[in-house]
Amino acid sequence: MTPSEIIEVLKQHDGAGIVSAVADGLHPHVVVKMDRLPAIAALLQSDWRLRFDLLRCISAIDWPAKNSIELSYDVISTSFGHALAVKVLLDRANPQVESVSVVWPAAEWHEREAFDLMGVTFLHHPDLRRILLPEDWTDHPLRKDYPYPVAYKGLKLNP
Amino acid sequence: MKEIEFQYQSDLHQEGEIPSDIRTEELTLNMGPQHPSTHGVLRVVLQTDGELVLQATPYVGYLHRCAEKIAEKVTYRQFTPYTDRLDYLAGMNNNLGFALAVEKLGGIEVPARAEYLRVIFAELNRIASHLVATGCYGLDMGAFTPFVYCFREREYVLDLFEAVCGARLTYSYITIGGVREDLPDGWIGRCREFLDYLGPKIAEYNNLLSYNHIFINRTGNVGVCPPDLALAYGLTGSCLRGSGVKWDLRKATPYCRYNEFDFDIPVGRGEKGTVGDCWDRYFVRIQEIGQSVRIIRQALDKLTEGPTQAKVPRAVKLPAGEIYYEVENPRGQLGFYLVSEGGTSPYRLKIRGPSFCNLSVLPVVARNCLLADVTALLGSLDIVMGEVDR
Amino acid sequence: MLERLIFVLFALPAVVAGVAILLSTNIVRMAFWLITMLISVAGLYFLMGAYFLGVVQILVYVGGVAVLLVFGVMLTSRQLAPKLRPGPVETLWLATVSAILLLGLVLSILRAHTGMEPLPVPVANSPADIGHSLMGDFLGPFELASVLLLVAMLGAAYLARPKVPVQNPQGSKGGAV
Amino acid sequence: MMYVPERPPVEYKGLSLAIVRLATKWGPAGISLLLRFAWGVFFAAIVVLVTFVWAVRRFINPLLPWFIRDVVVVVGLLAFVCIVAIIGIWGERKVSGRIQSRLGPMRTGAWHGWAQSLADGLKFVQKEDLIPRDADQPLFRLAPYVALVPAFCAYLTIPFSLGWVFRESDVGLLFVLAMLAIEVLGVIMAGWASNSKWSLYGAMRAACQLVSYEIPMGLSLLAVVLSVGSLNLIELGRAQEGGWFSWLIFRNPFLFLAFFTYYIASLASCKRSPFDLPEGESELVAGFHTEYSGFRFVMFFFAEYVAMFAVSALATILFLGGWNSPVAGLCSPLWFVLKSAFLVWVQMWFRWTLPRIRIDQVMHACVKYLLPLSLLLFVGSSLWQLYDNRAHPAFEGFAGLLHYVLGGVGLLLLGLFFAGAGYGYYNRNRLVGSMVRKHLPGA
Amino acid sequence: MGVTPYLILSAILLVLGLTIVISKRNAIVMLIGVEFILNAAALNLVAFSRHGIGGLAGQTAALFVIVIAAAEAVVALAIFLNFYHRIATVDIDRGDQLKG
Repeated sequence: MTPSEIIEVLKQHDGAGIVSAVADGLHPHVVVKMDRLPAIAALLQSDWRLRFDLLRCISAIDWPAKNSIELSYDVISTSFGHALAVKVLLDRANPQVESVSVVWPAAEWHEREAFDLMGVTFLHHPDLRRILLPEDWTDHPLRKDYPYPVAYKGLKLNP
Repeated sequence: MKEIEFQYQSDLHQEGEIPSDIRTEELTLNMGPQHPSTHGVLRVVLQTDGELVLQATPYVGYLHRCAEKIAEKVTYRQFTPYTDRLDYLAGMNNNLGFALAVEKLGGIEVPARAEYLRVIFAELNRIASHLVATGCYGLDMGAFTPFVYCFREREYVLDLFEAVCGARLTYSYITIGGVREDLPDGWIGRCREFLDYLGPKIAEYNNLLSYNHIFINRTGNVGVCPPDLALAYGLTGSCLRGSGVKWDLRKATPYCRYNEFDFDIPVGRGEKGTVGDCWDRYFVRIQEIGQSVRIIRQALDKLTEGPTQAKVPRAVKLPAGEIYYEVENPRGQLGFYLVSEGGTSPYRLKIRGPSFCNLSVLPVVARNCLLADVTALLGSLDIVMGEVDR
Repeated sequence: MLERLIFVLFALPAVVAGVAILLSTNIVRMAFWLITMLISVAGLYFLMGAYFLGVVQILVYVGGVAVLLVFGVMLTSRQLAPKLRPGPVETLWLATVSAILLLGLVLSILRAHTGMEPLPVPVANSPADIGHSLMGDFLGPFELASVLLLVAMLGAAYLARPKVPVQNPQGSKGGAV
Repeated sequence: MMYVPERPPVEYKGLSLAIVRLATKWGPAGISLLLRFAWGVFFAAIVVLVTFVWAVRRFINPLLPWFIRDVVVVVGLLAFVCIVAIIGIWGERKVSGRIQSRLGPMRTGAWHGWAQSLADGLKFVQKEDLIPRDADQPLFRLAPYVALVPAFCAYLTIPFSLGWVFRESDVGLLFVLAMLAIEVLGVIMAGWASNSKWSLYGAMRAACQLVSYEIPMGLSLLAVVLSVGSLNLIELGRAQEGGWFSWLIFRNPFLFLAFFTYYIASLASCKRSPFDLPEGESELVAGFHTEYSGFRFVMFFFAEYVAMFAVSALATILFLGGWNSPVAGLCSPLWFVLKSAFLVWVQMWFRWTLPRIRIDQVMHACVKYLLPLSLLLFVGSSLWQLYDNRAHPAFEGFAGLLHYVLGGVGLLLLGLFFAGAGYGYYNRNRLVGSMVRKHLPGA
Repeated sequence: MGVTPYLILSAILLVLGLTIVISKRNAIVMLIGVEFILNAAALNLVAFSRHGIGGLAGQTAALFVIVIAAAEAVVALAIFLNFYHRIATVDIDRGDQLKG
């Protein structure tokens, strides 16, 4: 299926949940409402026409200008070979979204990474801990306004 | 929701009877970060009851080098060397993935010769990487000799790389717009000689290790990862194919003219046990070496004369936009999510390391197995910590 | 003279081992003290010319029973260590009883057997002789002992059998080599 | 800002100053001198040892009181055991090198790096003596001795030839087995005392495996004992005089198989690959000796090679004719050492070829296969002996024929082995492939 | 050297074994005490055999003692491990229920 067909299917099922859609270009995607994400994820995974069974990546992008954090769920179907991205826009001050690890268990670690590096909180995540940084790290370094640490545990760092 | 998720979910939180005869004191065992068979600085915390592992929890991040943060500070060209350090056993493939992502976003056309050269080097590096995986797997299983043999063969691949770009581990050879240098004189002959040499050696490894009775007993039926579980946890590459899913980006979404080549996708068939056991994952790699040899032969035949580099300015400037681009690395799909705001450096670069996702299945598969099986499983997932931690 | 020296050399560790077990609170150490005692007793058997017995003592006791004991200790120890040191009243009581018992035993030994000297030539005790003895005079006990061993083996296997229906740990169905 | 621990400057005074000066000035030179000429020292030591033993036996023995003779023999045995371990360790490295298309140690000593073990020994002696803080100190210190000393004691009743034995004993065979059984304790002790979980796992695996494999090992040996009727190792050796076909391994089919069950069980009891789980380096780091370093580690290392040779020596005496030559009449301790060394070499060959077995497979292999098989061989061997004693003419003819058939099979196996080795050697250039050949020295 | 030293040693071992069995509450340590008692008895038997009473009977009986000790240790250990399995301790005072 082409991206536009996929978006058609999605709109049929849950037209209200979809904010906008880009069907052409290098990165076809749909932007969905935050609270509709789990339902749409389940639809993508289980609909017989779509069958997006492989969650490739969850990327978090910080947009201070738009005052939002964008999550991009890149999925692909190993049965049909078509790909799509699902995006949600979160409030930058309090980024919270429902976890999709029930739909794709692979999301577990990706979401932990987004939590660790970008500070997005995933609700109902089975084990939301820091993954790459030490447990006692305080900030989320992939934010654009991340203050460069000057010292770590009493050790001064070179700028 | 589908029933398989519920099954895994319930499996995950299962607190049933422990299938053991004599219950003994439970131990918490810290496997790593300094351990011979965690392939780097992985730490796995094992809850064990005697030899039985009740739970294995991986802890990663010991090798975190902020690659994604660095990417936002350097130019596109400057980031190519950083990709070498992701999966340091497959530098060429990483270079290729990044270069392709940038080229697609920038609309850069790569000359034909460069495309074929990219295929040749990506496949050679796949051979080298799989040789390391095979040898180290033997080492994990307690057989030291295959390791030395595999590294001997890998040396020849590295010699070929050295001849063309001077480096043996971090190549930065495949750059944005093509490849950095053309082949030196006589390189093609040496490469063909190596391919002729490697063929019979694969049979030798099969005799020595793959079909060894002890090896089969150690790996067959161990660490079984059924296809739906593999897909659910985002396994890719030889781990996914070992689970019997015929999925290869080189066939599914061909890049670099992979559609011109004739090759097969080996999948695990459960020859020595169940589909998706450690032996299957291991053997898929062995077969992929043979397929890579096939591809390289064809690419050498097709290699045309011409430039090896597109006309790309020194400071690459990309238009605003975004792309998610994946290539088939030896360990799975390496993805780059590239967001550009129109400058000379990425606004955001997210790297999807295949080992990162492959490793995430460990706690599920390594439940109720034996201590030695954890080693077998880790070896068969073939992780590289440089890519897990980035 | 030399025999006396060797006797002391073996008897002393055996006694020390016993005392050490009484005073110790570390179970694994106790097991190793037990091994000391067993090897010392084996040495005494050698001293008395019972070579076969001495070797069997080491082979079965040290190589089998003691290793099994240490294994059991390692499987169960550490947590919830049971009381290993008796209280003061108990100690007093124990010491009195033990002292009286020991005194009585030693006194009776001293009165009963003064001046029994070893045989000039040890009894013929080659493995062959012991075998003949087992197959001759002691055939009944020998058979009984073999039945006992069988029962013990079955009993141990029964006691250690899986209590829950074992779902095979991964791969153990292909476990044969 | 980096944390630099303050280290007080070391001050040497008086005698210690003199020693340090001497060591820093002459130490390296002395060591290199020793290593350069060590091969001469080494072979001279062997020649002196053999001559010495011969002279003692020939001239001095009748004159001396028994205990002096004993002391001399024990010292000789100790020297032999040390040489066995040193050559074994060097040999292992050479064998592994050859198997892996490497050369192995080549530098130390003039000829094929033969002094590598000596150099390593020197290095280990100089290393810092580390004991983990939370280790059980006395047991930790004791364990290496408990592992090494019994392994050495096993040699006290092993005859090298007729009369070349410290003590001839009626229970010699059982004594050797008993001593090898004590060695387990050293391993368990080390594993427990280290207070490391990896070591503990190694110790538990060792306890499990070694106790289980003692049974098939003993049963296979008892099959031999039954057909000879003695536990005396000298008697057992004497029963095989008369060349290749009178070796016990060829006496009947049960003994032929018993040799292999014994050899497999002995691999397990020496913790050799594929049964090297107690120290399986890819699973348990180094198993029971994870925390050991320096000289204590050397003792475990020594114990391993000493025990390897001991079990091989036992196999040689019980199955392969001991000190008797394949041709009748040429008995010599040299034959004994040669055959045992061959078996040790086979152990090394296994180690560098096979992967490691898992613990449940180890137990399965023992309880389900090796134990019933060795029991069967034991019963079969005793029945065979029963018929042999009856001396029925028909059976005698059959037995005699089978006897030669088995001997022929043995010859064939040996011939095949040497033929294979020769083929490999003469085609070594072709077998390694074109690319390797180019890199071979002299290409 | 007569038989007396052996008998006295065996008496000491016997009393030590008894004391261990009585004073220690740990099942495995009690097993150790029982081994002491059995060894004391076997030592006695062998000593008498050496000193001319009963011929080879003493040694044969000692052999039986070793065999029985082995059997006893195996069964006892299996019981203790079961015990441990049920109530997670080897303190025999805790085993005060008839039903696990």
